[in-house]
Order: sequence, then C-alpha cells, then structure tokens
Amino acid sequence: MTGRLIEPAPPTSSAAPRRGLPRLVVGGRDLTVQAAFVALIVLLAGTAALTSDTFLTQANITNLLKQMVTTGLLSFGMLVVILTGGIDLSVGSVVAFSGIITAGLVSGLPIPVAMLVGLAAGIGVGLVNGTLVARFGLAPFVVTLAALTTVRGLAFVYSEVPIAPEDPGFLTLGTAMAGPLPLSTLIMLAVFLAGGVFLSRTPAGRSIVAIGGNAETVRLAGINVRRHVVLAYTVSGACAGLAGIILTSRVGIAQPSVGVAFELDAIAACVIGGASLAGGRGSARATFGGVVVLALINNLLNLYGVQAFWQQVLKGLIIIAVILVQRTNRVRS
Amino acid sequence: MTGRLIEPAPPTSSAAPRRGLPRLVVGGRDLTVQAAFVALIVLLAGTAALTSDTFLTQANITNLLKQMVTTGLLSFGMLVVILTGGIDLSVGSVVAFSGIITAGLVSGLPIPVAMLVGLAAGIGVGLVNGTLVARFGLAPFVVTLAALTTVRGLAFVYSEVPIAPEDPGFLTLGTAMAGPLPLSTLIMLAVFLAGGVFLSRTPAGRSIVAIGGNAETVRLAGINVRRHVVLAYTVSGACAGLAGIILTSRVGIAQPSVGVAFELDAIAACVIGGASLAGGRGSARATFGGVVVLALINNLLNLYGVQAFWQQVLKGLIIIAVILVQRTNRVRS
Amino acid sequence: MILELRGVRKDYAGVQVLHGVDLAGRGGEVLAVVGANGAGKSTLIKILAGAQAMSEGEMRIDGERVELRSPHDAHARGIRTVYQELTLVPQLSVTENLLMGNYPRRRGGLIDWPAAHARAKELLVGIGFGAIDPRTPAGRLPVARQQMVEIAKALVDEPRVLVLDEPSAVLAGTDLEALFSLIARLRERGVLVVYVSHRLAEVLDIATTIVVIKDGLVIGTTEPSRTDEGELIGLMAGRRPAQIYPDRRAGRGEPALTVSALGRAGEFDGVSFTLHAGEIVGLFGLVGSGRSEMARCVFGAEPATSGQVRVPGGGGGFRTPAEAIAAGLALVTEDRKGSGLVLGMSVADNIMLATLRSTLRGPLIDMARRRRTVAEMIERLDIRPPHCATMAAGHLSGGNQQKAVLAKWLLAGPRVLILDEPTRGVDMATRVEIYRMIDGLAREGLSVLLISSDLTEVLGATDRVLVMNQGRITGEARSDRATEDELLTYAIGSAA
Amino acid sequence: AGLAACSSGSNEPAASGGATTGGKGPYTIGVANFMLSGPYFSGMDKAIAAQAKKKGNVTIISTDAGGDAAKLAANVEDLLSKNVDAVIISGGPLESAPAALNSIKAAGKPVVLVDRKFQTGEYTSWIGPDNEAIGKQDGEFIASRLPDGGEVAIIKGGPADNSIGLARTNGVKSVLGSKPGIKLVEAPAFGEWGSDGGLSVMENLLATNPKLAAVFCENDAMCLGAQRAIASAGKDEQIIIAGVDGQAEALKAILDGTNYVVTGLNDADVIGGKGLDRAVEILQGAQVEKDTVVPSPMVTKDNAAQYYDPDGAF
Ligand SMILES: Nc1ncnc2c1ncn2[C@@H]1O[C@H](COP(=O)(O)OP(=O)(O)OP(=O)(O)O)[C@@H](O)[C@H]1O
Ligand SMILES: Nc1ncnc2c1ncn2[C@@H]1O[C@H](COP(=O)(O)OP(=O)(O)OP(=O)(O)O)[C@@H](O)[C@H]1O
Ligand SMILES: [Mg+2]
Ligand SMILES: [Mg+2]
Repeated sequence: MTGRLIEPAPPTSSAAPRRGLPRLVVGGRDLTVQAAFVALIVLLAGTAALTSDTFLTQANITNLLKQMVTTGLLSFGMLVVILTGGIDLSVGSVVAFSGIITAGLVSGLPIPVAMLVGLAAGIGVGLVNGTLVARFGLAPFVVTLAALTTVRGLAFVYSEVPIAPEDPGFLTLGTAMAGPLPLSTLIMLAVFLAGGVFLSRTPAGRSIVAIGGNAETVRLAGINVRRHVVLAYTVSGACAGLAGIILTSRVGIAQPSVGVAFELDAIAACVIGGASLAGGRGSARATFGGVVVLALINNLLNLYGVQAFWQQVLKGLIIIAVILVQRTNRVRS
Repeated sequence: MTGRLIEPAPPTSSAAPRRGLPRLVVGGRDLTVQAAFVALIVLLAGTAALTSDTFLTQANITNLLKQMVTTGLLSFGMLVVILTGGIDLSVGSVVAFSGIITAGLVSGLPIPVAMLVGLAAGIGVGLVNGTLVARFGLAPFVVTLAALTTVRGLAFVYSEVPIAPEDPGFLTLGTAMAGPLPLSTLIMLAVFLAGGVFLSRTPAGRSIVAIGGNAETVRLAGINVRRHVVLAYTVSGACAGLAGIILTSRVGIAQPSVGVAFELDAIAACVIGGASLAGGRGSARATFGGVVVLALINNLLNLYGVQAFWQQVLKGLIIIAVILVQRTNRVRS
Repeated sequence: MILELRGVRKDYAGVQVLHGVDLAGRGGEVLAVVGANGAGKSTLIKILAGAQAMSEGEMRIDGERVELRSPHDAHARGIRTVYQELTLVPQLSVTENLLMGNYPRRRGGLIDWPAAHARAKELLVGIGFGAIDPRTPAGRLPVARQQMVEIAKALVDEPRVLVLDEPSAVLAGTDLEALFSLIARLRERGVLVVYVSHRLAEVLDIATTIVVIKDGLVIGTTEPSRTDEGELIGLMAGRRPAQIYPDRRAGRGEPALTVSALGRAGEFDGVSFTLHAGEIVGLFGLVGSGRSEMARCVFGAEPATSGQVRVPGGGGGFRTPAEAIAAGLALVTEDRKGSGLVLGMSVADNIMLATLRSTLRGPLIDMARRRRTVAEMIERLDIRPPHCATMAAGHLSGGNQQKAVLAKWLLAGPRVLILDEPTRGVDMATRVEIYRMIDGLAREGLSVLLISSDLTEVLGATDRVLVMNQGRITGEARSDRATEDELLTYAIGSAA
Repeated sequence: AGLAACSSGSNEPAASGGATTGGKGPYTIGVANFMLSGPYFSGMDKAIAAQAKKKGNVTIISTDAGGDAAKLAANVEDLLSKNVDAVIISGGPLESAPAALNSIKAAGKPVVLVDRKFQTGEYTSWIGPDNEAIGKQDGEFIASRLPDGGEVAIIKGGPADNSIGLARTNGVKSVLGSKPGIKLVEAPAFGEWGSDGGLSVMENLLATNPKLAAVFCENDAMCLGAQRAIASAGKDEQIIIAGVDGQAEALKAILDGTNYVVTGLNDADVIGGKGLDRAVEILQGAQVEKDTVVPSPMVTKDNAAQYYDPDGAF
C-alpha cells in the first residue's frame, strides 16, 4: 500500500490550483480524516506517555483495554442502528437485564447456557425495538426510550437485589487473560473485526448502510428494509446483552441498577468516530477509534488526578473539541 | 365554527373513494388527531376518577398541577429545539445549575436579582449550545450531550453540597397559590400560551418551524437561519433555567444532583404530543397535552400504589401504546 | 441592460466549473441558457441568485457593479430565482411558503393569518394559478402544483429579473401553457426572464436570445429565428447527432407483462394493458394522471386494491418490489434523488444495490469482481467522470445520476423495464444515448414501458402509446401514425 | 518502563508484589468514591482529604464512579496502576466487592472501607455506621412520640438494590412493625435521595393518606423535601419527621423545634477522618481492628445544638 499526498481530487478542468488542506489519498480513498483521527489518538496517548510515568505501565494498559470493553461492544451495536438512521437508548438497561438474568440462572444451569439465555434476553429486546420501529414506523428515539424504562424495570422485577454467583468459573469470561490481552478485550476486538466485515462486505451490511442513506431507494431495489432494520436493532440488543454478561462476569456480581447512561458513551463514541446520526455514514473502524479516544480521555483524567467534577466539565469540553476537529477535517459532502 | 365529517382530503381525481378513518375538519384544520388526543386524556382522567376516590380530591389535583411544572417548562423549550430538527439533552443539568446558582446568590443579592442570574445561566448554556450547533454545524445530540456532562460538573463545582436559602421569601415562586392554582403552574401555563403564540403567530416562531422543515429554503428566503437556531436553544436554556429556579424555590433547597434524566421526560412529552424529532412538526398545545398525559400516567401509577419498578415497566409500555394510537390516527403526510 | 455578467469564473474546492462566462440581458427579454448536463447552468444561476459567490469576474445591475453576498442581497436587487430542485417547506401551508418572512401583521406585531391567506390567494390568482388552495400544506400538493407555488413565490415582490432553472421539467399540458403565458405577461411588464431548459423545442418557442454553454464557457449566442434544434444540440454536445430517435421496427414477441383492471382506490382504476417482448410502449398523460402510481403498484411498491398483474409462467400479484424484481421487472422511478439513488453512497454501491448478491463468494462480496462489474457498467453507459465509482452519487450531474440508476437496473437483467420520466432534466445528447440504449435493449427482447410527459419523446422513442387521464387508460395509438394532438385529446378530455 | 522516563512524581513505585508497610511515608492513598454527587459522600471525600493534609505526608488521589459499580472497579484498577499505597473505598455498593477487592488483593495493597461494608470479599478494615441501628433508633423515637399509634410513611431512596437504604428501612420496620396501633405506609415511588424527590413523593402520600402521623425517610435530603410538602399541606402539626444523616439543614430544622424531630447522625467528618487514620496506621504496620462501628448518635431538639455547625461542609 502506498500513500501519497495529492491534490483534493483530480482536476476536471485546466483551472486554478485547489485551495484547502492537502489530502492523503491511498488506493483511491481519502484518508485525511482517518489520518487526523489517528493523529488525535497518537497525540492523546503520546501526551499521556510523556507526562505520566504510570500511563505505559502494563497494569494501566491492561486496565485501559479492559475498561473499553463495555463501551466498545455497545458502540458497535449502536453504530449499526445509527447507520440505519435510528438510535438505541435502551442498551444500558439491557446490560443490566442480561447481566442479572445470567447471574440468576447460573445457580441452576451450566454457565454457558445461562450466558446464552442472558444473550437471548438482549436479542429479544432488540427484536421488539426493531419491530416497533420497522413494522409500526415509530420513532426510534421514543421506542428505545420506552424500552430503557421498561427493561430497567424488568431487571428489578427479576431481582431487586444484586446476585453474586458462587461458581468461580463465572468470572472467567470477564477476568481471564488470553496471552497479553484480556479475554474480554479480545472478544470486543473480534466483534469489531467481524462487524467491520459484515458492514462492508456482506449484502446485509451494505443494505443497512444504504437504508440510512435512503430507505425508499433500498426498498425499491428489492431489499426487505423492515427485516434489515429489525436486524440492526437485534445486533444492538445482542451486543448489549454480551456486554452485560461480560461486565457481570468481570465485576463478579450482577446488579439491576448497573448501566445507567451507558448509551450516551456509546453514542458519543460513534459520533467521535464520524458517524452521522442521520444515518448512512459511519464505519466500524472509526467507531473503534472513537471508543479508544473516550477510554483515553477517561484514563488520562484519572491519571492526572483531575477532581471528579472537573473531570465531568473537561470531558464534555474535550468531546466538543474532538468533534470540532473531526468536522474541520471532514471533506464537505 | 362548524365541524363536519368529511373524507381525508379533497379528491383530486374522479377515482374510487379514499379509505381511512373519517376525519373531523374544522375551519380547514384536521382535528382528528387532536380529538383522539383529548379522548385519551379524558379516558385516563375518567378511569382515574372512577377507580380512585383520591384522584379528584383537591390535594391530588393540586399535586398534579404542581408536579407537571418542571416537565412542562422543559418540554416547551425542548419543543422549540425539536421543531428546528435538533434536540437538547442538557436541560436536566441546566435545571441543577441555575437552581444552585440562584440559591447560592440569594444570601448576597435581592431574590429577584439572584433569580435573574440563575435564568441568565440557563440562557448562557442555551446560547453556547445553539452557537455550536448553528455556527459550527455540530450534531445537536452530541453538543448537548457534552453540555449535559459539563454543566452538571459545573453545578458541582459551584457547590458540592445543597444550598438552602434562609429567606422565606425565596419560597414564594414555587409554593404560593394564585387563587385555586399554584403560582408555578400559572407561570408554566403562561409560558405555553405565550410560546404557542410565538410559534404560530410571529415571524421568528414561523421561521423556527420552517427551519425544521427545510433549512436551506429558509436561508434562501433571506432569513438568518443560524440566528433562529441559536434562538431556539436559548429558549430551551431559558425554560430550563426557569424550571430550575422554580424547582429550587418549591423544594426550598438547591441540589447540584437534581434533574438527572429530566430531558427524557421532556422529549417524551413532545413526542406524545405528536412532535416529529426530524423537525418541522409539533405544536405548543399538543406538547402541553403530552405533559398532561405523562403527569396523569405518573399520578395514576402512584394512586394505585404500583411498585416503583413495575411503574417503570408500565410507564414504558404506556408510552409505546400512546404513540401507537397517535400514529394510527395521524394522516400520512 | 438590467443584468450583465463579465468573465465569471467559479470553482468548487478547486474544480473549475465556470471558465469566464459573459452574459447580458435587457428588460422584456427571455434569455434562454442551454447546455449539456454538468455544463454549469445551475452553477451560473446560483451565482445570479446570490446563493454561491463567484471566484472571479463581475456582475452589473443597471450598469452598476454589485456584489451579491447572499440570496437576500439578490432579492433586494430584484433578482428572484426558481431552482431546479423544489425548495418548499412541505409541512407549511402554501401561504407561508409564499410569504415566508413577510407576513401581514396586526398592530401587536402578530401575524394576521386571514390577511396572509387572502394575500396568497390574490397572488396565485394574479399569475393564473388560482386553483391552488393557499391553506394546503405544500407537501400535499402534486409536484406540478408545487412547482407553480415555487414560481409564485418568486413573483411575490415583483422582481425585475426572474431566473427559472428547468421549470418545465415537471410541468406539462395546461400547466405548461399557464407558465408560458405568465412569461409573456412578465415580458410585457419589462421583466428579464433567464430560462434554463433541456427542452429545446420550448426554448425555441419562448426565448428571445439563446445562450449555449459548454464546459463552463459560452460557446454561442443566437436567436430562435436563426437556429434549430439540431444546431443547438450540435453546439452543446460538440457533434451533431445524425438522428435523435432510433428507427423502430415494431417486432413484438410473446406477452411479457399483463395488467388487467388494475386499480388503487383514489389513485387510478381499471387499467389494463399488455407488454410484449421486444416492444417499447409509451405511457403519456398529464402530470397527476396516475401513471407513476400505477407503475409503483405494478412493481409491488404499493398495494393495488383491485385487478391483477401477471407475468408468463404464472407469476404476478407482487406484494413487494423484491417479488417483482425476481419475476424480471425493473422500475426506474421519476424521482432519482428521492427513490432512485442513495446520494451519500458511492456510485459503485448504488450500481450494485439491486444485485448485492451477484458478486458473492461464500458469504462475502468479492470486491475485485464487484469493481470489474461496476467499471463495465460505467463504461457501457458512459457515466462521467469515468473514475466516478468511488464518488458519492450525489456529486454526479443530473444526467449522469440518471445513467447510474439505469446501470443499477440493467445489472439486474430485467425482462420488463419500466422507465418513469427517464429523461427529465437530461440533456439532449444524453437523451439520444438513452433512446439508443432502450432501443438496443428492446432488440434483445426486453419489453419497455416508457412513462413520459414529453409528447415528442413519447411518440419518437416508442412503438405504441397508451394515454392515461385521471386514473384511467383513455386511449392507445401506434407511434408512427398518431399525432401529438390526438394524444393530447385523450389526455385532456374528460375521462369516461 | 521505556518511554515513560521523564518521571516527575514523588510516589515511589511499590515494593514488588507487597504492600509498603512498616515505613514512615510519604504515602499516596487512593480514594475510590462510589458516588460523589451527594452531600454526605462529597463530605466524606473532603474529610479524608482534610485529614491527609493534617498529617502532612499523605497524598490523596480521589476518583468518582458516578454511582456505577463497574466504573468503581475500573477506578480502583486505575488507582492501583498508579501504584497507590492503599485504597479507601467510600460508599461502595457491596456488589462491586469481588472484582474491586480481588484486584486490590492481587496488587497486595491494604483496603479500607468507609461508610459501607461489603458482605463478601476480603477487605483490611471497615469504618462506618450501623445503618440498621440508625433505623431502629428512629423507629424507637417515632414510637415514643406516637403512644396511641398511627400511620407512619416510609420514603425510600431507591433503587431497590440499594443496601444502605434497605438496612435503614429494615431497622425502622423491625421496631414499628411490632408496635400495636402503628400502620406502615411504604411510598410506591422512590425519592431518589434528593429533596425534590422527597417532596413529590410526600405530596402524593399526603393525597392518598390524609391521616399520616409520621414519616421516615432513608436520608435527610428527602425528609427536607417531605417537610416542605407537609408544610404546604398545612399538616406540620399532624406529622412528625424522622431522617438519617445529620445534614446541616436537617439539624437546623430539629434545633428550631419544627416537626422535624429526629435524625441519626452519620458523621462524614468523623468517619472520613478515621478512615484515613486507619489506612495510615495499616501502612505503618500497626495491628488494627477489622470492623469499627462509628456510633450514630440520635439527634433531637435536646442535643441538636451540640452537632449543628452552620459553616460545616455537610
Ligand atoms: N457543490 C458542488 N461541489 C463540487 N462540484 C459541483 C458542485 N455542484 C456542482 N458541481 C459540479 O459542477 C459542474 C456543473 O454543475 P451544474 O449543476 O452547474 O450543471 P448543470 O449545467 O446545471 O447540469 P444539469 O443540466 O445536469 O442540471 C458539474 O460537473 C458538477 O458535478
Ligand atoms: N404527495 C401527494 N399527496 C397527495 N396526493 C398526491 C401526492 N402525490 C401525488 N398525488 C396525487 O396522486 C395522483 C396520482 O399521481 P401520480 O404521481 O401517480 O401521477 P402521474 O400521472 O404519474 O403524474 P406525475 O407526472 O406527476 O408523476 C394524482 O391525483 C396526484 O395529485
Ligand atoms: Mg442544473
Ligand atoms: Mg409520475
């Protein structure tokens, strides 16, 4: 792969030279945005490495890797829904729901079976969300807002008190290391890899992206729009279910109150990764970048010992700064 | 004013008659949705009155009226933003911020001045939100999500502990009665009335609605789109500021932690009132209806003594049911 | 001279689109601007309208040099523009769209709605569009009516220069006549009308001066009396086509699609016809006659409420477009932005959209094969620029967008191709190519239904023509024998 | 390692694997707050910091999990990766125990819990109140003021898995549930630990239960809201109020002789200070008590003056 700096687009006329930033085009793809993004991550991590002697310790890197798993999984599911032009506010509640169901069932069932049931719960919520959006044409924001409330309630109905499975094997998924990487991080990376291929190289993935661009065109091209929208919400539900199981296994106890406002971080990761909330634009790779940026921000604010409330203040400001930089770098479409 | 039942739209061809529900049209306006909506409210209230001997007591009605003030004020501001096609997630944090600033200043300043400063804080947040959205073209969801975080942090930075002003005069705004109605309810009603007139009968209001329909057209008509978008977020900030002041005055104590997730109720009220999150559709009157519906749902669930988490489950389901009914009744546009 | 442009250049982020255009017009003139797709007409107009700034050059109004920084500036100078794309706010009433920002007010400063509606009505009546109810939400009007509202909007404050970018693309019949008589009246009042159109016949009809633009340069200025369609096409395209419409040999084969007594409540009723293999059938009618709706029902995009659709082998009654496509149908819709393309996606993605599974290897799309397929289609249909595969479809000029839609459907290998206004907004040279392509496909045994509001086209490019009027088929004629008047009679006469 | 060479910190890396016990400092102590957004908890955080300052040789790194158990575990990990010498967990829910405590144990660092005790996991020491005892205390006082019985409302903070609230409410219930003539009315909705929530929950209670004689809230913030609702309904004569925590406004209300009659002092200053002391003692190698209950004196009009400090942090 060769990269070269060329002018913005091949000039179609003999006209004056282009203004604007020079752009990095590789294999016909404009990588300027991606380059800016990688630069941002390098900048954040570099600052961290140079100013904190803790940042590059193995313990801290492992923490960073573990801590991005939940947001990572939720963000990929969120991305798929956002690509269709929708949104899924219910993921935080689903994390709690699937976690508590899994923990509750572990006492009676083999661990993998209990986990599958927890995953199925997430998928179920996704199916219902997707059906209400696709079949009944309700606004995704409101459908999943209602699901946020209802599913949270269900988590409490299932168990008002936290459940801590006795079996130490329950902790494996969330705490085991696979070589230098936490197993849970590997799972998340696998989801992003497989998800990236799904979105860019399968008919279903391309259909989902196209639906966010123009659903009517897609429908008239003979593609079942409803089914793909349902699929998108189901993927999000499944990701949230998986995140809930891994989180529970990591913490060792399932609580029905976990996961409040998780959806906000997931949405922020997608947007930092350049996804458009109007649908049709966004990629798995860039969303993963967004997840890394968010995790780095949190990690840095903690490493520098920034006061809790100032952390909140700064986090908001940094997010604004990041998307401002993103936007300035994006080719106007 | 005469009402008559006619077919959905004047047929433009001689073809077979249209299907669909018969519609109630008065003075050229289709009131079917409104009628269905009023019917819904009557149904809810009627059920309540018949099945609970508490519902119609003066105490309960007064509670109902007081408890809808915060959601009401936030919903009107949210409506204005939603009409432009945006969203304001920061309102809950603004409630806390303006409340704590007001309470903090009361000891040194005259009460009205302190309240004006609190209001100004809300307006300031709205201005910043609006500017980031309008001037820099950032996605409203992310801008106001960042504001949610930052402003909440600022509230805590201002004071980590609750502030309870000594002066009993501070309580007037939130607790005084104006005849049979709480003063705060009157203020909210005034906001909806004035806001309704603003949206339907002033050029600025019409511009805001039009921007949500097609911003480019509005720009081509020589109207300053940016300024109106900023105005919309400022109105929302002002409403949230006012809500914060009234809430603080009602409780007598300002807490930096108040108002978490208030934005969700406000958005739900707008959508129940038929506003489109894509912008351009929604009215003050219907949004007020949405506020009443939400308040009735909460009140009923409490009157029947439904357990907290079952309340959550039911609330979500009822919202879905309400917007399903809404949708079935709406003329396809 | 009311209006003068000198040496206007314009680039979009470095790509030069206009290379120094000169233009001048007097009051009472109709200045027609013609040129191929992508020649830069709309860009020129946006500069006139103050919506885009020129990179170089100057503009004079009444001899005085002006700089337009916004559409508002242009309005203030008496220049009003009707854009190629509809720009109404669909949720708002016609009145609001017309008066936007300039409402009659009461003493308190509040808008006086009854007065506003009355004023809107007055305006509409004054320019001959009185049939439009000003209280209707603009989005509920048929497209032709919306276009009229657009025009009415431009006339609200009596402009001195009225710029119309392809206004006739969605108008036909009486509506078009209303527009022409309006233009005539404006001329009498001393208004300068700048008129962009691909319909050369009408340009020759109403223009006083014709300016031909090619690749961002004015390459000719002439008058209708001194030129003809052939010469204009020659100038625009750089070469004169031998003929516009290919010779058709009506060779009809087996029936490929049979529609019987099809109807959809409130839209159209009792529509019956049969398409045969190798045949091109035109479907003419006025805007709003129900043709598009009917085509969508045949294609399964909307449910019919009565009647039947059959294809050989027993298939038919499609409930979804997918079923119709599986049975060999393809529908190129009239609205390429709204339902033909995903504008934000690449041209390649758009071309492959109806045949996503065709390049699968295992569960995954074979990217190399996909690239080859796309490149072949781009070459076969001569979509420009030739390296456009990774470009966003929205960045293509109108005609090339249309070709991309065609490419998508040709890949699906249909036996029945329904084209709804496929040449709307497409320049003459491209049209000729499209006609040639349709002809070639028909010769290969494809059966084509060509929906069009353009009488010349519907007679020239087809074997026979059906005419639809108020939701019913009211006539049928052989293309080589029928006259335009005959078709118009079917289209306008009261439906049985 | 490697790039992180430009060290500026004073915090020595810990001796490999083990706690740096036995030294004389300086120490870095990490404070993992479960939720700072409550006056009691932020007061605790401040008290720990103040005590550290007093000691002189202790640096504090404080984190906030915003009420999220998983984030608390993550913050503990962050603290450990910064090589703190000990960790203080404040207000942590028992559910974060296994992971957070396991990682602290794996790092070989002592952990001191303040306020909330974990039922599982191995912590070094705990200092906090006995929430059930506070509930009982309030219950006894209410019972003594209602010799003829009456309706007693309970306002919970929520959500249902909050173990502190549960302990307090269970304390009240265990006393009042057995008293003849007393009827308990549990509010269906949660007051969310804030005055605004306490206010609306109380308003609804008043509408449905006109005959209430007393109300118990799981914390003072909610009680203060409830008091406002009772005042608006003109029932200050009829209903007495009992809370928990000793929030300044509540102490003042008690001192002023209003219908706010009792609270259980949950002194964040005392607990926080003792917690820091405890951590330092452990680092210095002292043998310490595992669990220390800080008594929560019952505050009534008679002794309120002794605890009320108008300028106190909490
Ligand atoms: N915003 C834009 N950014 C980049 N290129 C543009 C933009 N708008 C137009 N172009 C390019 O400028 C050229 C001229 O476009 P323009 O719309 O003026 O053509 P036109 O003559 O109106 O064509 P048509 O007949 O298809 O409407 C085309 O090559 C088009 O791709
Ligand atoms: N958005 C709309 N709202 C209401 N009625 C509509 C709308 N669009 C079309 N119609 C009506 O539906 C009927 C059929 O329209 P259709 O578009 O099928 O006609 P057409 O002959 O294809 O004309 P066109 O050339 O405009 O497509 C007409 O009576 C038209 O007025
Ligand atoms: Mg054009
Ligand atoms: Mg049509």
